[in-house]
Amino acid sequence: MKYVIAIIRPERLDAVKRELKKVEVNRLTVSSALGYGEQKGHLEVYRASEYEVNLLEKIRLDIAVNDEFLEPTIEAIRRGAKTGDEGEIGDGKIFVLPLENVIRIRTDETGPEAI
Amino acid sequence: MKYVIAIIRPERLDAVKRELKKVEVNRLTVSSALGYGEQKGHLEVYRASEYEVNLLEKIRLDIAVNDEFLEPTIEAIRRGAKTGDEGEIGDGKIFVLPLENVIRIRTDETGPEAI
Amino acid sequence: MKYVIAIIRPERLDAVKRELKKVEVNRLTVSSALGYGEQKGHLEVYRASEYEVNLLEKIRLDIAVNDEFLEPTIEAIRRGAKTGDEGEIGDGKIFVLPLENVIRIRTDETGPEAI
Amino acid sequence: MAIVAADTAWVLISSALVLFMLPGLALFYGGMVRRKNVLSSMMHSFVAIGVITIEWVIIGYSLAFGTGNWFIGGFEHIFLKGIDLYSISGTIPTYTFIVFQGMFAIITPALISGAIVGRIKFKSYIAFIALWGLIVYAPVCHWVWGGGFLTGEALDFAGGTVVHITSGVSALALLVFLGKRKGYGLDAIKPHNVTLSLMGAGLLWFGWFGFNGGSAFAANEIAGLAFITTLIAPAAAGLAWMAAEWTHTGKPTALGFATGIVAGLVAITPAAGFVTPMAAILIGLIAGLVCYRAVMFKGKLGYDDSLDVFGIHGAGGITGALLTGVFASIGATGLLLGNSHQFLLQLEGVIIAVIYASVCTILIGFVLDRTSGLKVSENEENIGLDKTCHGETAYNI
Amino acid sequence: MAIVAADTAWVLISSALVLFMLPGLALFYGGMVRRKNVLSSMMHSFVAIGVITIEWVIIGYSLAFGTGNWFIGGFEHIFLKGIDLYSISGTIPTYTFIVFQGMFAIITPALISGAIVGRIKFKSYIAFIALWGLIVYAPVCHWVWGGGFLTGEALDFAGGTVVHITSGVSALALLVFLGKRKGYGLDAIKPHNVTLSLMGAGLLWFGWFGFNGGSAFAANEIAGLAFITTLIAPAAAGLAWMAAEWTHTGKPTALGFATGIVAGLVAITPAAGFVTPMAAILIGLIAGLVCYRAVMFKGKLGYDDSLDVFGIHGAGGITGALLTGVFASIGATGLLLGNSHQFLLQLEGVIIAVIYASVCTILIGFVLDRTSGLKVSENEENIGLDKTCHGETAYNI
Amino acid sequence: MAIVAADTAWVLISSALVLFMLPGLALFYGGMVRRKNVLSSMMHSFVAIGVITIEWVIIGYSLAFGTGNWFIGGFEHIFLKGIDLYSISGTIPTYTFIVFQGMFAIITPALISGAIVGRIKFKSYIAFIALWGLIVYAPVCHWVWGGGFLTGEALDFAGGTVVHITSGVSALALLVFLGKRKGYGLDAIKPHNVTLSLMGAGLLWFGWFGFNGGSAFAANEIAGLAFITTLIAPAAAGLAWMAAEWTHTGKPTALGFATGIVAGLVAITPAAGFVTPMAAILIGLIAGLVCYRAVMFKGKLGYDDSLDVFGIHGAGGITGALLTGVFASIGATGLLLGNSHQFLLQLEGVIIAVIYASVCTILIGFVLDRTSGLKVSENEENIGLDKTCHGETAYNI
Ligand SMILES: Nc1ncnc2c1ncn2[C@@H]1O[C@H](COP(=O)(O)OP(=O)(O)O)[C@@H](O)[C@H]1O
Ligand SMILES: Nc1ncnc2c1ncn2[C@@H]1O[C@H](COP(=O)(O)OP(=O)(O)O)[C@@H](O)[C@H]1O
Ligand SMILES: Nc1ncnc2c1ncn2[C@@H]1O[C@H](COP(=O)(O)OP(=O)(O)O)[C@@H](O)[C@H]1O
Repeated sequence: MKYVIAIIRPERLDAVKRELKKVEVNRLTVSSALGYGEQKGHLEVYRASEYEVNLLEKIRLDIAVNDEFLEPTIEAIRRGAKTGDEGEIGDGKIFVLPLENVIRIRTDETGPEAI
Repeated sequence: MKYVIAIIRPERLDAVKRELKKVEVNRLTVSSALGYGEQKGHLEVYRASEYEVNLLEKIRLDIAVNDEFLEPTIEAIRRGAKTGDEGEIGDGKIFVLPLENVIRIRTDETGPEAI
Repeated sequence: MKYVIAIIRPERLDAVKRELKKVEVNRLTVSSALGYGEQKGHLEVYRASEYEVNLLEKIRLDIAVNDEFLEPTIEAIRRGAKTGDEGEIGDGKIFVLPLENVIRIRTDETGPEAI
Repeated sequence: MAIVAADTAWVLISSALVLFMLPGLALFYGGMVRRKNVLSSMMHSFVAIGVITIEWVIIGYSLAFGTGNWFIGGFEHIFLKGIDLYSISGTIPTYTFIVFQGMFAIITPALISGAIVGRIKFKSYIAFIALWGLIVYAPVCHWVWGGGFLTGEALDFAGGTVVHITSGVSALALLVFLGKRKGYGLDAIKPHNVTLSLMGAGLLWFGWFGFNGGSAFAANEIAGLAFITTLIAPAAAGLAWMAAEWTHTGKPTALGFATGIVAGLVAITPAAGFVTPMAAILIGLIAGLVCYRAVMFKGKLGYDDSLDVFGIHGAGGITGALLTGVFASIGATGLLLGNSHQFLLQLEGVIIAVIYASVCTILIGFVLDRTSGLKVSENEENIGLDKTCHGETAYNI
Repeated sequence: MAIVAADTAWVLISSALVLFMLPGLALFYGGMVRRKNVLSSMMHSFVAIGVITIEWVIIGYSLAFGTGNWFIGGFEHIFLKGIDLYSISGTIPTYTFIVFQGMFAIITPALISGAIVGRIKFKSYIAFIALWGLIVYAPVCHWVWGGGFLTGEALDFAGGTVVHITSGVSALALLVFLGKRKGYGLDAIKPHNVTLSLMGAGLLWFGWFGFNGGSAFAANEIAGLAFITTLIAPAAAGLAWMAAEWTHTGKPTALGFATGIVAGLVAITPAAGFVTPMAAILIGLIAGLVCYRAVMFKGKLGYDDSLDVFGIHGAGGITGALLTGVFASIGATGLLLGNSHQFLLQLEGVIIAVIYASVCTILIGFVLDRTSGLKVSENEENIGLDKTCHGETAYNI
Repeated sequence: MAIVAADTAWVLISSALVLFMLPGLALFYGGMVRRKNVLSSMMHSFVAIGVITIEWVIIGYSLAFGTGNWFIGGFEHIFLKGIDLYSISGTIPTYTFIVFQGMFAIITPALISGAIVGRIKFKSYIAFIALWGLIVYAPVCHWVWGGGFLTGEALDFAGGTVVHITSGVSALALLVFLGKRKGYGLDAIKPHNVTLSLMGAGLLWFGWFGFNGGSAFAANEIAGLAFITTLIAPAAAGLAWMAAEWTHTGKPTALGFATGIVAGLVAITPAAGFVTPMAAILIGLIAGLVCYRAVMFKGKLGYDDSLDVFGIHGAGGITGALLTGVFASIGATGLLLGNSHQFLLQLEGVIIAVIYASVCTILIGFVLDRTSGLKVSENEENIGLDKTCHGETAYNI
């Protein structure tokens, strides 16, 4: 089992959810985050002066998947999160961590079937 | 050492904290998240029309534990987070990830004793 | 590759970011969290009575690093996050998790070079 | 006799100011509850405008201000029968008098809602305020202002007894049925947004100038007096609360200061047009300290008057009513000018109002509890009333 | 002839109240949009104050209230030419009349903005409201209030037709060019902060007492009447909406109640000084139900009048205008008193306003769409207008 | 001689409006600071109501409006001695005059607080405003309005000099002791909630109609004039600021527009009852641009006037005072009508106020710095004043 963490643009959340649905990944956890990275050039204005914002709003997805779902999940996120064909700085990243166990609280099921 | 991530209902947070205290797990990190999963049927109303909310408010707990604390921690979360005896969809999940190292910033301790 | 999660005091975020920049760690994800731990004594007042706040505001950093960057990253966080020379309860912790893969959405790069 | 345009203008704008206290109250209370109950709490204020306005013009006004007897006004003006465009009350149109008085009828039950946030069924709340408006508010209003047995006896310039004592005491009485919020006592239940509450306190103060100033029913010297005392007493009370908190906990909180302001506003209400500005300072200081103690004491007794309706409106209203009997010197004389009789009249008014309001509230509460039920289920309380009663979430990404 | 001080005081404070409706509108609308568009939405109201105020004193007032002809007022008062400190309109200074009327000119186009949040270019919005103010508002205002061909025919106490029908219909017309928000229909677009919207509704109601009450232009009985009906009708409409929602969905929402209040305010606007308080109850109840249906119906038709400007101001304005022709009994007579002619006049007014406003709006929209362009790019819409148009983020850690 | 009821009504409601500016200021400032300091910042406005109200009725009013000498009013009215219910000032009760003037005394020091958010000790802030109210405000008020040496010389309709120049300059002077916020210059310190600030700007504008309109002390033509100019100038200033920002950065911000509005309100304050509506447009445009430059310039000089009190109230107040000397044409004549003497008088007033306010502020600051200390510790500043000074957190889950 893998624990996938994806950092994406907020405005792509709907697209990513749609793509995930297509590959039958129907469970995930969403939270908001601020990203700090390569992405530059987003200027804001505050009282007569411009400044660069370097903590940018991002959405973080946490998705636990069984091994056979890993590739489809990554592909789905990619499709949904990428801006245009080329992609743009700030489109985000996907991190894959090993997952040792999962417990479904409701049923006490554990392991792959609890995912 | 394990890194435990639990997604629970917000209204169960107090109960889970109490259960964790009983098994002497006194350190954790709480954040808010939105869950997307099986749980359905939560209808909201906005100006004369109903719609289904599918991103539901959840609480996320991060708890790093030493191996011998893993089972009690999981049990405590289960007890605190489960709705009624049967459990209900939306009660949440517990994810167990391997944890390689911990550093306590204050003392520079590392490993199991820093948890 | 490692996935580093650090829980720090909000007021140290700027210092930590500066220290990380010095060791050329230029990408990270920030989110807000509430910490529950040893740290005590922060009293708040609500209408004629004092109470202890035990969920304290914290900042959570997620940083994926290549192995050779792990030590410098940890050191940088330590330097930035520690209060005074002695450190104080509440200065936070650093968790190191194994990271199996990284995908940069924009370029489809994977592995160490995508970090 | 004709209306006086300036007085009409003044009472009209004062009425608008009093209505504005309802959103003010919604913010003041709403900021103090948890996120999951904020809309439910604000709705308590808003729906009161809806329900009581209609009730007031249909029957409430008639019960309160009809000729009637010592106890109640009767039915002569139901559906505003017998009143038309040119009816006059004093120097203003009767329609305007009805509106101004109606605003008081609206805000009084809404004040009660602060005690019972997060656990009352919405439909029972509506039934409660509707019944309470008829059974408690209308009679007490008739007694004190409408020609009933306390009219001309107990001094109550703008509603210390009629508004604040009745609501403060009823809040406490209602707790008999609603008990504590889940988690009360175990965990601190913190206000979810203190800036909302501060804003609310600002709106309340602003509106209160209409509440007290408009109660002169004319743009005259008494209105001017009521206005200056309504500035001074809350200022003093805010400082007194702050000083108490600072001494006691080491921290002068913003919410505490705002709470002190409200306590001062409550206490000056019955006195506003009867006392000098210097007396207003004293009334404010005393009210700030008394309410501080009352709220602190609650913590010790362990009942969950969630937003301190009794501690502020009850205790502050009683303090104000009695101090009016002490300090009255303009258009009436109080204890300090040797008129101990007035003080006794004030005490009488307080006692009667306390008993009447609490007994009736318990009766209404009892009936509702047995019929539609007052308290939501534990699960609903856990999830929060915004979702369970109203199908809403206040804040969304 | 001299001014009457009390009337001046009343119209001045009423003007301030109407101005206060703009921040109220900004909150009401701002709370209902997503976080990424809240400043953009609020800015629509604020910038209207800037743009229309200047336009009004330069030319708008002259077009609306100059002598002119049946259609338009002409240029005699451009730059307020011919008006000085001692000019009088009725019993108040002309400067005060200009201000009060100016507030109406400001709020009307701002109302439209609710339909098109999150996707209109800011500079095109500015151009739109400036043109609309000249081409739609000024003539219609002249027709009904300024001596034009509807003056003295269609009853419109405080702007049911001039303000609400024109804005409600124009909102719909503008959607021809702006279409739907991205994500509309797919996902629920939830209000980001309902407490803001409730607060906004509170400010709106408070301000509306000036809007309707001030339209008597004197602190007299009619002002008193307009005030009481402005309390009653929204109360009834809020309850009606709530009842409909409760029956229909099982949940009485706070936002629904607030929406009902606004519907009632809209509907009573043309009638406020012409009907009895009891008629106001009926107008409120009907308006609440009609607007509820109108908003529900939209959902089925699938156009994205984002914050229901048509459903509330359009439908509510038409309902109010017609019901004024039914219930008028004070200073005018309506259908119920056997004057069916008045009802036909009302209908005529409605039809003319609907046609004129929609045709002109489509023309203005067409021109702007071809020149500066009305809609932002898809990417800008995705990111949100706060960042892309205004370089701001509303909420920061 | 008796009071005029309409004038009394107008000044009373104007007083309420000015008080309402304090919550408005609290929101305007509170929205611009970081979350950790929002309550501290709002408290600066609220506590000023408490402290200055009491100080004003005890001694401030006497110092400002007692007969006294060219410099100060003296002690004849301490504790409001010699004033009773029937005392009259002009055509209104003296109690009402005291209240209206008191509101100005309250808001002036509160304005200063914007420069020093997030780093001043709360008890020192209280001491500062109390001393400043006596040493700076009372004398300057006496000079200009209370019979002192500038009365009848420098034109200051509603407080351009007395309120805005003194507070703007003192804000700057106080920075000598308080320096920069931690992080200023390194990282952008972003406003934590711009919607609060917009709302605050709305409240401020609404209240300002009382501030300027009420300064006519009668519901007459001058009040009407002050009202219309108070609508026009801020509208123009908001547009000017927006245009400058749009040209300069490409983004017209909502906060910028609101800031421009406030700049226009400040600049029209001294002129409101002396200039024509068309002159108000010019004053607004100029003030918007001047303040924009002033704020921009600060960024370059690197001092941390956190919320631009000098850039807006200082620069705007000076601009307004001088332009009053240029455009005055109603009840006074300015430069454009050939009266260069008036312009020099305005200049004199400005220079004296600037020098007096800055010198006194530095003295007060010096004394406080050496005694109770002005600045919090670095650690407290890091954590935020809400927690460290007030034991509160504004927002909780
Ligand atoms: N190594 C990393 N560790 C943690 N978060 C990261 C890392 N790299 C990227 N991110 C997150 O992903 C977001 C998008 O990354 P970005 O800098 O646009 O990626 P790149 O430029 O490498 O394509 C960042 O804002 C940050 O939140
Ligand atoms: N595979 C998963 N990956 C990430 N989060 C999950 C996953 N499964 C469940 N969750 C989280 O847990 C919450 C509760 O899950 P729920 O759908 O009620 O579980 P189930 O129906 O499987 O018992 C979800 O809202 C979601 O936030
Ligand atoms: N074992 C743990 N699991 C999860 N979070 C932790 C753990 N230990 C500490 N934390 C987080 O780090 C924060 C700081 O920890 P603190 O209690 O001050 O550490 P210590 O006292 O051990 O030095 C806590 O508030 C909590 O959010």
